[in-house]
Amino acid sequence: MVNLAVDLNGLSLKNPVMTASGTFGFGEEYEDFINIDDLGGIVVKGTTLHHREGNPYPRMAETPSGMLNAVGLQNKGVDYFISDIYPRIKHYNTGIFVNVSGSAIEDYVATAEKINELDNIPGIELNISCPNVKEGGMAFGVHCPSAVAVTEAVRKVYKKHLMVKLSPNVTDVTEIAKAVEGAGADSLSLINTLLGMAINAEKRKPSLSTITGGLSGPCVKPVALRMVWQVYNAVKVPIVGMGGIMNANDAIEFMLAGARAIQIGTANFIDPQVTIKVIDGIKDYMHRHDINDVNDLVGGLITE
Amino acid sequence: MVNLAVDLNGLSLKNPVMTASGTFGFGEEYEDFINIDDLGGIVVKGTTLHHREGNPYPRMAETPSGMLNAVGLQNKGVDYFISDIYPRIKHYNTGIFVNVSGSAIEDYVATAEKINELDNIPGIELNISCPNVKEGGMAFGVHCPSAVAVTEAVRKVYKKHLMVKLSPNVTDVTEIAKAVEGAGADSLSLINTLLGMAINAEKRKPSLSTITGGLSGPCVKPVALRMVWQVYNAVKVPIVGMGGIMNANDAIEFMLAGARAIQIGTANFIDPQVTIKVIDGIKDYMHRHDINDVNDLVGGLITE
Amino acid sequence: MHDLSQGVYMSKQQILLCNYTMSKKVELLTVTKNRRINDEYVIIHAASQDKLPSIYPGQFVDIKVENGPNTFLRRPISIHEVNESKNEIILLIQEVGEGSRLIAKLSEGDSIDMIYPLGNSFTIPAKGSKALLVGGGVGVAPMLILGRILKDNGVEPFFLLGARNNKILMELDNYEKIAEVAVTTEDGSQGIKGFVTDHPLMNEDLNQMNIVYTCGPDPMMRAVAAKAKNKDIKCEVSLENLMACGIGACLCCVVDTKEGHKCTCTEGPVFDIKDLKEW
Amino acid sequence: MHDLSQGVYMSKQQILLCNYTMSKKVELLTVTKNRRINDEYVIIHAASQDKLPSIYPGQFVDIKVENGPNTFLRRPISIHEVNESKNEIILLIQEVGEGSRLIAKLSEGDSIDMIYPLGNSFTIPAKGSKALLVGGGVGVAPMLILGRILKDNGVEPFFLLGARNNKILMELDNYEKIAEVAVTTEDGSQGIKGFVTDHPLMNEDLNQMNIVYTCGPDPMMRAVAAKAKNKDIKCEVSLENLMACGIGACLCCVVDTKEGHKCTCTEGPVFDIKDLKEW
Ligand SMILES: Cc1cc2nc3c(=O)[nH]c(=O)nc-3n(C[C@H](O)[C@H](O)[C@H](O)COP(=O)(O)OP(=O)(O)OC[C@H]3O[C@@H](n4cnc5c(N)ncnc54)[C@H](O)[C@@H]3O)c2cc1C
Ligand SMILES: Cc1cc2nc3c(=O)[nH]c(=O)nc-3n(C[C@H](O)[C@H](O)[C@H](O)COP(=O)(O)OP(=O)(O)OC[C@H]3O[C@@H](n4cnc5c(N)ncnc54)[C@H](O)[C@@H]3O)c2cc1C
Ligand SMILES: Cc1cc2nc3c(=O)[nH]c(=O)nc-3n(C[C@H](O)[C@H](O)[C@H](O)COP(=O)(O)O)c2cc1C
Ligand SMILES: Cc1cc2nc3c(=O)[nH]c(=O)nc-3n(C[C@H](O)[C@H](O)[C@H](O)COP(=O)(O)O)c2cc1C
Ligand code: FES
Ligand code: FES
Repeated sequence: MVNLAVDLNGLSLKNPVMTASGTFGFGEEYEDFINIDDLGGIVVKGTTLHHREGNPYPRMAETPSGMLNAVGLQNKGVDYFISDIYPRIKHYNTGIFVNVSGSAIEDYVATAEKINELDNIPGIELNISCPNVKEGGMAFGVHCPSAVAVTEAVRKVYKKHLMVKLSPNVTDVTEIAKAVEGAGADSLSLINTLLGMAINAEKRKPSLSTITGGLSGPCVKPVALRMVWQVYNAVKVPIVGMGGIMNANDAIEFMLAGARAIQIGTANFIDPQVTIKVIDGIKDYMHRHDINDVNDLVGGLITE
Repeated sequence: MVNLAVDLNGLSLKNPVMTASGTFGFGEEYEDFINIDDLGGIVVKGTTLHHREGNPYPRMAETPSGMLNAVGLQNKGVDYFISDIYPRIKHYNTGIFVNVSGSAIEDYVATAEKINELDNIPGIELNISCPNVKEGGMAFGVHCPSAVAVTEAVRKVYKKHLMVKLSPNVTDVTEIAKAVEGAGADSLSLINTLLGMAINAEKRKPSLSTITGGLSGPCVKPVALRMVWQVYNAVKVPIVGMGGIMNANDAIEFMLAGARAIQIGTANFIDPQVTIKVIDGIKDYMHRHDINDVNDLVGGLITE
Repeated sequence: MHDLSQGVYMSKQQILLCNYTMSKKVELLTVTKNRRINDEYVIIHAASQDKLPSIYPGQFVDIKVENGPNTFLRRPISIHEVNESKNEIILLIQEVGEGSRLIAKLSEGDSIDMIYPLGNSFTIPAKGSKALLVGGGVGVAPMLILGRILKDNGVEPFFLLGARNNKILMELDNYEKIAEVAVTTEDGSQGIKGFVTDHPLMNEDLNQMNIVYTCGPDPMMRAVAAKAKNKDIKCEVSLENLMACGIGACLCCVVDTKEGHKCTCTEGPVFDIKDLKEW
Repeated sequence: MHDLSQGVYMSKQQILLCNYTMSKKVELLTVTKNRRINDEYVIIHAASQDKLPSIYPGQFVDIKVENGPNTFLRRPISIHEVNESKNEIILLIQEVGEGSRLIAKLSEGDSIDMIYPLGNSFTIPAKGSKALLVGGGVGVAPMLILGRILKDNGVEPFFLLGARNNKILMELDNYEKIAEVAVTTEDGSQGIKGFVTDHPLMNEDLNQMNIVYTCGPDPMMRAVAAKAKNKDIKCEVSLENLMACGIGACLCCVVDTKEGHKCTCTEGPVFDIKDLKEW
């Protein structure tokens, strides 16, 4: 029997395969396809203090090996999450993380405080990297002082696992990673979407209502892998890697580059059962390579 | 008859289609496939003051809708270019640009000074954004002070068209663009490659000898388009757009986003005649949309 | 035969409820037939190994196109008809780009990867009602199954189908088996010349109808909706918003309703125009 | 028939010169035959509309694989043989990944997009010389055309072909028409059990040879090269470096030579081991 369990700074996941925020709803949307309890963890939709309608339609554009989205954090607010959604999903036997977003530090803090009270939510993922809303998120995540300020403020009120999600839209991701680690993050997840744009040449118009949006899918994988590798070599806290993971092979690449767990996002849209296939594929790889503990893969890249 | 000629700050190109440095050799490699004189311009291989062997093999990895390269500016140095290559290509009836790279400001300056003497080279493209050599290039391009310093220094000795090539590996490309414009650039070209990485999971090794390399091809197009659009809205000098252009439609998207000319890179590897097809496709688009002057496309995105 | 008719309109709530409890699946079906009907359209039959789940008119499937370098996401396609005895789902495909062209190329024996059944359903009015089904272009797709189920439930359907010209008009036999079929073509090559909204069914005769259903290009649906609204006749439209997931997970496919953004893939694709903003 | 033999080895310079003046083209050829020879290999014939240009042994084509979501770049494939009367290029394809699998699926009448002919050539020794052609796995591909041209030029070729087992060994008829064929298999299912370097031709009998050519997996070529070097016999290897452009424009495919980095696609794929570093 191989060991698939990983430890995220004290928080144990039954396996390293999680789902990425905004791509997996609240888990319920995938119940017809897989058993949610088989997953290492799920990160639910970006949640803000107040209800948000998100951006106008169109919010999506297909791109070569990927897609742009400009959902803009549509959600009904944290109170609705607590009263209506949490009761429906708290029975999942998997690590449930809430992705917390905001446009002001106080909002992040107030949201995190409320989620801190929920027994069956072992952690939050602090989204300081959403490129799709003017005020929200990304502005915090691309400069050290603001990234530190929001992390520290949330750290004060949030007592459980604090994962901070980094933006790839920066000159030096290791700078931000180190700053956020110093500010009290228990783990770092990366990457959020790359800021991109698509144009309909025939109509001479942007494809998204917001002109720019967030790029995800296999097209971003090389950038994501590079950033995971850089951050792995710069910080001590565990890293949760993501960006274009479509299969077990991709997942293993992220682990070799230094990710202790991984998240699968856009791939869920292509194959709603991809997460389970990735778990099986990791086991298969471990058998073939005679690896008994999945933790042995982490950072196992041979660079001489 | 439609007008395809564009003016890059006083330098006229017969059409907006150029080739990107490092992907088109010195033009000669493509003579069997197209008539080089049909192109708006060509940017020849990255040239440095001294001979460089480049990075060890392997230097290439295929990625979803793109590729990574780690050539590392292999070239025989500017003197060899002047003595051996220039005489062979100077008859091309197209705008020949030399892509000038370096690891120290003095190197850039010395190289540019030598090229300034060549009658049939109307411009250089200052490469301050190569991610593939430790000392060279990208470090200059990702911070304003160094980008300004190298641009100013070259501007002093280089009297013809000075195009500066920007790196996409930055938090805010408009900052660098404005700084470089202020330092005397005649035009800006973007984007150079995104820093990425690929791993061979079976071998547990990086796919490139240098671990990380530069990502190009259609996968980067959304990021490139976004940056062209941002820079277009931030500077006055003309912009030369590139990143994943595979066909006329892509080229038009870049022009609508603000590019006055475009460069085609990786696509030459897939179809060595792509440049000519793009020129024809632009003409066709202009006919269908009743546009007589290609300049009318520039920045023509309708955003209400 | 689906007994959807309780003698009253099913409320949106009832429909959502029924969808919520209906389970979706992802499956490799087998193409059993691919018949080209004209330059632009093919009809594809795809058989499931299992008994088909209940399928409601207006629902769709989401297809993973194999081997398309530029078809990263799935392609949503309406369910045109089902053959319950053969466990076949029947699709009407218009070739518009790489994805639909690759689907249209599938031949007997090929696999086709679908998530289904997705989306809500048109509502079925009380027995004895008259219903006008207006389809334009490929928007006729969901009208065939809708017509049949309306008829099965004691409603009298009338088809009104629009096309640019008779070359790309559907074959009408299957519709004619169910109900009267009226046709408009933009060039007058068949039926009445003009748009669907130029047809008497959308004008003088509209008053007879208890409900109007429409699916097709946006401007057509808006014109139909405007006429129905004007006469205060209930009108349901089937929207074709861009989708990434098809199952309510990504929130990409939203439409602006009076209650805020709703997902076209789960809360639609069918909407009553009275619930939509700016319709 | 190519008259390459001037009675002496052609110098690298001469060969480069001849390549430099030879023009390459990109063309859609038509598949005229696809024959599966075993679980791993197929042989594909592709016909040009035009008269084939001169093709030298060791040269390759670069194929654009259609409809592969993960085959962005072209795939370099050696020229296995040519049929000049039919203007056919013949390729031996081993299915290893998505690209080669898609090429192996092409059937009669399909188009195949190639840039060709690419690369330099094996050198042809003086008439009367003896040459050993060592191919392992798919590395036998360029050996067939090389053997024929050697023979046409008055050189006596000997084939030594290695495979894991007889199931994936090539059909030997075409080789046997040209010269004696020796075989090694790792499991001993045919010929001598072991690696090509275990065969007498690579040991006792090697002394008779004036030149050794080899193409196959890197460890095999290195082992062959080491033996040849040891006996001071000229040895040429055909390298399979990763390529992006195939025409000398990108500098991705370099090999470390005593004169610095050289491009495998234009200055190779054939190299004399004495010019290579660490060989
Ligand atoms: C609920 C629903 C039901 C549909 N039913 C049918 C049907 O029964 N038969 C049929 O032929 N088509 C149907 N469509 C439209 C079909 O999904 C698109 O035509 C198809 O996705 C286009 O893919 P492509 O690769 O061929 O074209 P592309 O090259 O991707 O695009 C061609 C055109 O189609 C549009 N398009 C692309 N992707 C989508 C998408 N995901 N949704 C809507 N439009 C898109 C593009 O904007 C473009 O104008 C339906 C769409 C929806 C949302
Ligand atoms: C000069 C030359 C001649 C060749 N001749 C033949 C031949 O005659 N018959 C034949 O079957 N194969 C030949 N090859 C190898 C062939 O190019 C690769 O097997 C093919 O590109 C793999 O593509 P894929 O999509 O099937 O596999 P992938 O899924 O892309 O990769 C499978 C394996 O092939 C390797 N590979 C991928 N791309 C290349 C590439 N561009 N060059 C070399 N290796 C690669 C990968 O590292 C991997 O190990 C030749 C290669 C070169 C450079
Ligand atoms: C439709 C969509 C919505 C997303 N919403 C969120 C979000 O609310 N919060 C967040 O942190 N990331 C969000 N993301 C980013 C993903 O969680 C993930 O970081 C990114 O998509 C890269 O992974 P992938 O390539 O596997 O999708 C969203 C991505 C997509 C495609
Ligand atoms: C193999 C290769 C070599 C390159 N060499 C250079 C170079 O020497 N100098 C430079 O400025 N850019 C170089 N580039 C970057 C391209 O000029 C271009 O900026 C980039 O590839 C994006 O365009 P594309 O997606 O059309 O290829 C190179 C790119 C590739 C793929
Ligand atoms: S398409 Fe994802 S929510 Fe509708
Ligand atoms: S493959 Fe581009 S130079 Fe050889």
